[in-house]
Amino acid sequence: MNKFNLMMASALAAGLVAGVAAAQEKIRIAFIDPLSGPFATTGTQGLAIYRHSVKELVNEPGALLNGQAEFEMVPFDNKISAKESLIQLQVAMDQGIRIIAQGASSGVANALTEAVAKHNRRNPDDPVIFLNHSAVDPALTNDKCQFWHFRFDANADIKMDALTDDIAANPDIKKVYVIGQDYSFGKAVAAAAQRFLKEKRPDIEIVGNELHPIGKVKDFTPYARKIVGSGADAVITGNWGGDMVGLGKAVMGAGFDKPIYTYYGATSGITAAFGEEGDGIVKLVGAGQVNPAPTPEAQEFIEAFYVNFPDLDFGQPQMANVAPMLAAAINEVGNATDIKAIAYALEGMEYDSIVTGKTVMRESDHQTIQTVTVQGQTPGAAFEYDKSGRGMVAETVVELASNDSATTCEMKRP
Amino acid sequence: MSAPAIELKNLEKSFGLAKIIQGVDLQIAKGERHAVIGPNGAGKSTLFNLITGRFAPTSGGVFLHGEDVTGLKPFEINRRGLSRSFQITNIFPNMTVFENIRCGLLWTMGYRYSFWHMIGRQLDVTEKAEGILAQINLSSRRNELAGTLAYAEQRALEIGITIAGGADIILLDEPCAGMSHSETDLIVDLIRNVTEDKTLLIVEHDMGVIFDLADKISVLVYGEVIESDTPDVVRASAKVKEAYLGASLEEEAV
Amino acid sequence: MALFLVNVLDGFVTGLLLFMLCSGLTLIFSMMGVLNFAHASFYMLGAYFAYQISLVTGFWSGLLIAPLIVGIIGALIERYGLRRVHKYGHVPELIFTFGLALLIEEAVQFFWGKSQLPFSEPAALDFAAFAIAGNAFPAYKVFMIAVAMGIFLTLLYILTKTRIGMTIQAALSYPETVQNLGHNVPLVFMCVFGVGTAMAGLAGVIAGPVLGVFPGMALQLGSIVFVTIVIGGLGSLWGALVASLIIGWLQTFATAYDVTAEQILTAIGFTKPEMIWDHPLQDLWTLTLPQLGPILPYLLMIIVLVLRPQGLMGNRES
Amino acid sequence: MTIVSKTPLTAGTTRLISLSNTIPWAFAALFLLCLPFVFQTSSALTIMNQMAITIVFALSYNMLLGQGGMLSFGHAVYMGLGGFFAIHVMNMVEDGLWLPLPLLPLIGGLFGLIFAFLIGSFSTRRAGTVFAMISLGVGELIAACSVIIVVFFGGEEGISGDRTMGPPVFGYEFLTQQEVYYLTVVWLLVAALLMYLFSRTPIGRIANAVRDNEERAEFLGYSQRNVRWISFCASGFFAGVAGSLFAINFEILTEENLNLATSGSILLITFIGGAGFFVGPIIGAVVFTLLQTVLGLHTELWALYLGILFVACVMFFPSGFAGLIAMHRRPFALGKLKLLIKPYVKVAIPAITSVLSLAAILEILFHKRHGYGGDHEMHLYGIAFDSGGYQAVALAAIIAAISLFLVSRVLPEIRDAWDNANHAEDRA
Repeated sequence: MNKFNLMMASALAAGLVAGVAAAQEKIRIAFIDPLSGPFATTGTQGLAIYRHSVKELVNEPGALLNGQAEFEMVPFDNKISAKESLIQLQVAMDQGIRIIAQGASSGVANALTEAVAKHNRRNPDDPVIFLNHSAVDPALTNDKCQFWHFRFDANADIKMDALTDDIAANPDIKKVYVIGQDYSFGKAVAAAAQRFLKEKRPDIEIVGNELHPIGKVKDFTPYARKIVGSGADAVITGNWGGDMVGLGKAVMGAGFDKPIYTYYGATSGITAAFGEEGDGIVKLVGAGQVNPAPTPEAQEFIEAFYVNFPDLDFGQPQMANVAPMLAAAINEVGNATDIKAIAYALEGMEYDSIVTGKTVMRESDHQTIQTVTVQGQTPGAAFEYDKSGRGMVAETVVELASNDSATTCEMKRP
Repeated sequence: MSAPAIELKNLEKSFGLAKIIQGVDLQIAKGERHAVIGPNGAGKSTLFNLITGRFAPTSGGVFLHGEDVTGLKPFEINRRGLSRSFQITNIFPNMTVFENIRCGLLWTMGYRYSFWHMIGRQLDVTEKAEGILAQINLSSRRNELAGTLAYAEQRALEIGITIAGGADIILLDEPCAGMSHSETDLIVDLIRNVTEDKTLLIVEHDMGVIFDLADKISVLVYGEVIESDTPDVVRASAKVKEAYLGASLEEEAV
Repeated sequence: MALFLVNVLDGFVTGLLLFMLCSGLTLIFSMMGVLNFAHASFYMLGAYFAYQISLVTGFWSGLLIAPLIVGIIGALIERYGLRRVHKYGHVPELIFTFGLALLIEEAVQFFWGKSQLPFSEPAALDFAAFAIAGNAFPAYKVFMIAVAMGIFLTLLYILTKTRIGMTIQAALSYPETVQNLGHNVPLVFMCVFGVGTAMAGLAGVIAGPVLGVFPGMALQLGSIVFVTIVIGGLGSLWGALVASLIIGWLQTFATAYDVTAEQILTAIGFTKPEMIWDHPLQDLWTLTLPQLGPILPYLLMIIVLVLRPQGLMGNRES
Repeated sequence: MTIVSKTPLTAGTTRLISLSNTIPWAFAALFLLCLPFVFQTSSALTIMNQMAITIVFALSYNMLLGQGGMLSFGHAVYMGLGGFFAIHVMNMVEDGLWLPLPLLPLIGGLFGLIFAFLIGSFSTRRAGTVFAMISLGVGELIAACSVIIVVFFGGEEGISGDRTMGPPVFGYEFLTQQEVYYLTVVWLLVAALLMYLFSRTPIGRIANAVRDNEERAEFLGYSQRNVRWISFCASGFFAGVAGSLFAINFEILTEENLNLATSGSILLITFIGGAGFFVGPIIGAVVFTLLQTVLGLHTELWALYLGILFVACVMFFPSGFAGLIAMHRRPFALGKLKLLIKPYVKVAIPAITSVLSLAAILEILFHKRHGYGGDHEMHLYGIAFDSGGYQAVALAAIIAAISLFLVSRVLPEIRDAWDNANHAEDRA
């Protein structure tokens, strides 16, 4: 019986592979992110932004190889598991896809970038390119950088640079409390906060700097008590998902009414959960801006997004850059099969984005340099989040943020 | 003379405030067939559980062949050559009859916790198990699951498992409980058969069985041994009559 | 000192919340011998139903209706699911409730999606009841304490003063006496399961606005509830209360005080290695008490089980 | 607490290497060796590798649940720890330690064994609920430690390695999935055979005895604790082997390898397959991997279906798929299996239709609710339609109702055929 099942399994798998492998003349991008499970919203939203940008910015204008080719997004559900991601990467490669996009979770990105590097080392004639649209662990473009990885989001350090600009400009802030999840990204945020604050406002005292177990804290009240007790004038946190909601609600519930600077304190139900209480308190640092739309094209683009995807939010603007930038690189090479040439074409590319302004893919570490904004939760914003009647409005805008930042990356090029 | 097979010295057991066994002294010689009788609730099963290590005594001692085994665990006592059966059938219901017997053999045949022997290949074990199956008359049910056997067959199997390991002291707890007369006769024959040259301690309500089988009888009443002697003496004892036969035996006979 | 007081109160709230879950679980376990792995899932269902109801009629009716629906669902699951599995034995029962937990989580995602839902406390309780040294204590938490205490007292009253309660209590200590409940044991089981799950549902309604309503909320609390009743002693209501409060305070105080391993290690005479980031023991040196907070209950459970398998106040073994 | 299902091992006097025992193993080996010629893509090989690893893991789990009557909620710990040690050793190989890759699973197994020995020393004292709860506690504890002890577990991103850095074995460097497949399959066969043989050793049989009746075993000279402990250690060893195979295949170990979800799914796999049978976990692993990877590609609701299947399994066929198959042993022995074919085929068509249409209802409702907004175009079973209105749901519901009705009509016939097939004499 087990043999029979195994056979059925393999037959099914093979049929599946054969079915999709009947390739069309489309250039396919594998989108490997969580589409089920607790982080499915993140993945679903990202996929929607990709699909929208592929349609509006590449396919409909005929911007790819003079309209001879089109992009197609092929979603793969990685269930936010590293193992599952590697399997999906394998499936995608078997289907002939050589362009991989992923972003949710730096842990997965780390696994993927290593797997891609390994694959390319073992198969130098058939490389794969990895477009990272939102995993922001700085290590990916520093110690762990590699030629085939490109990051389109501003990394944690760059975001912190912009964030601390905002803090530095606010003389009311004298004490800051830094709190984050206990893993690589949380630690990176904490380290960056310390570094930049010391540099920009040595007078600011960091009254708390702590990490809490990721996804394990049921009740953030004790943390909130510590924060209020410390007399902090602002909180900085890299928390996301349930940890962001829990922390935010607890801190505000404990009577804290000063700014809470976040990396991921909006959309995916978070804005709705904070509601009125978070207005004017919750700040978000991110690449590009949504409110107000930075350009007329962006206005149109985002409006169209909300028409096409009324249940979703336009959350991470920089994701809309991936498809057009990739298209530009492919146009430069003239075909979509020479992945190595495409990677070289992406290196150092300059691009005028409708959402992130002047945008550069830095050659030295494959980190995108773009506009980074600090946004505040505001009622009545034009593009709202979670249908809550409020959205994130840009307050501080830093163009070409951290353009001159250092990197420890030693890029080895093939 | 060598030490008695089982010796109990001033054995006591209390559960909370209730003193169930209050100072039992008993000696059972090697090769003796010894029966314990007494009214319900006299503490017979508790006495068994104390001897076999199921309960630890509150005070006093248990000796096997002169060796102190007080407070040892059941498996440690079993390894010293004592094996018991249970009043409520206690077999391995999801294993075959053959395997039930085999489980009883493994330790004493030296296989212990072995994971380097293939059990199916150990012909000595198989042969011996088959022999015991024949002895308890269950060869034909060899591959049935023990849980599916008839009650009497399960009782026989219970005895088979108990004697399989070749222990020289056998304790049987009401082996004939709930059996018809013909079945009882078979079991008694079986018991006589398998306990040849062994020390037997048996609890039984069926007086016919007791007087038929036992060399000596102890009468346990309220946790005390009031008489311990040959069947004839016990039968004649006024004490026993008063405390036990007078009231309970008639009741039992119904 | 003020902060200490605040933490005592917060830990008390956490503990009581935990107790609301544990009391239902204990009730079910004592009467039916079933360790309901899906108990926290009913808690989650309570929160989701209350959210849905609150969209239409507001928080207060949700508080009443949601636990009722959860209880009915629980009773139905007992009648048509658990009872069927019961005859296979305890392990399949445990596995059934484990599967139920998975299924409920998936079902919740099917209906409500995967995001956190905006379920907030009622406006009437959305103010700070009092403040201790700048730390606001929300009125809602006072309400939580009141409800939890109310439940505890009601339960205590029913168990000690009413006939059915006495029988239940007897059954808690001596499972065999469940038979004394009369001939309709299945009906009693169904009701017990319904009431137990309804209590979990009520806990969900109350905890929803504070701890958030999202598909992972059951998983987050699921194993902790188990740990609590195991520590307290399976089948002991008082044990459940004591263990809940211990864990509530343990977790609150562990997060509240930043004791670090570095302080302890330096205090007992070790010196911190200079190249800490390259040191094999770096994690030991950087360990803090808040980091350890979430694993303390598990540690406590293992210690209790090894030293006293029947739990702190349990009077029977598994 | 005992498992109700029956042990299939009835052979008592058969020799170790009888023909009837060897044939299935030889056939399995041949089949596994030939598979890559049929399925050549790397992803098919990856899925098969994953299946093989899951099989080893599930078999090791069943040494506890099925063979020893121990319900564990934390078995991932031993697989995970074995895997983490394996990957650290792999990294040491990269730094110059000499160890051919095929021997790595031994290392992982050894560490699985060591941890099982340590943890088993206190957890196996009791079976039942206490054991289950300790396993849960230890599982959560180690999973939580994985984020705290970053040096060893690598925190959230885990530890990765490179399997190709060891000395080549007969010229193979394990660069391709195919080479890894053969390595995995050889270990699968070896591990499965060893676990099978273990169940036929004295300790293996006594583990069954302790599962059935721990007290009786004590009165036969066996310490129930030691028996469980030994089984636990053996199980830990093979879990560690599975972990090393995971390390070799995926070259990364993360917290996920240790957590409750992994422990829970291996319980699910073993139970669905049939804990009372040696082949049960194998069937479970194959079915589960298929559902997860293949079904997961087609629908977001795969986990919901899996949950339904699991609960239905516990309720209606608690001896699992293997149990369902074993039920047919008697009709087969009586030579009456053919009596069942016709009613089975008769019920299969409406049954499959009803399952598909019920799934369709769920899919359409889900699409309606959570699909990309405005975009109500939906593809299901190769049909494109609009999920916006109620027509599609209604149609699916009607089909489901009709096919369920048909199923209910055929059921009595099946019942009769079943009775008939299970009795030696013919019945009218």
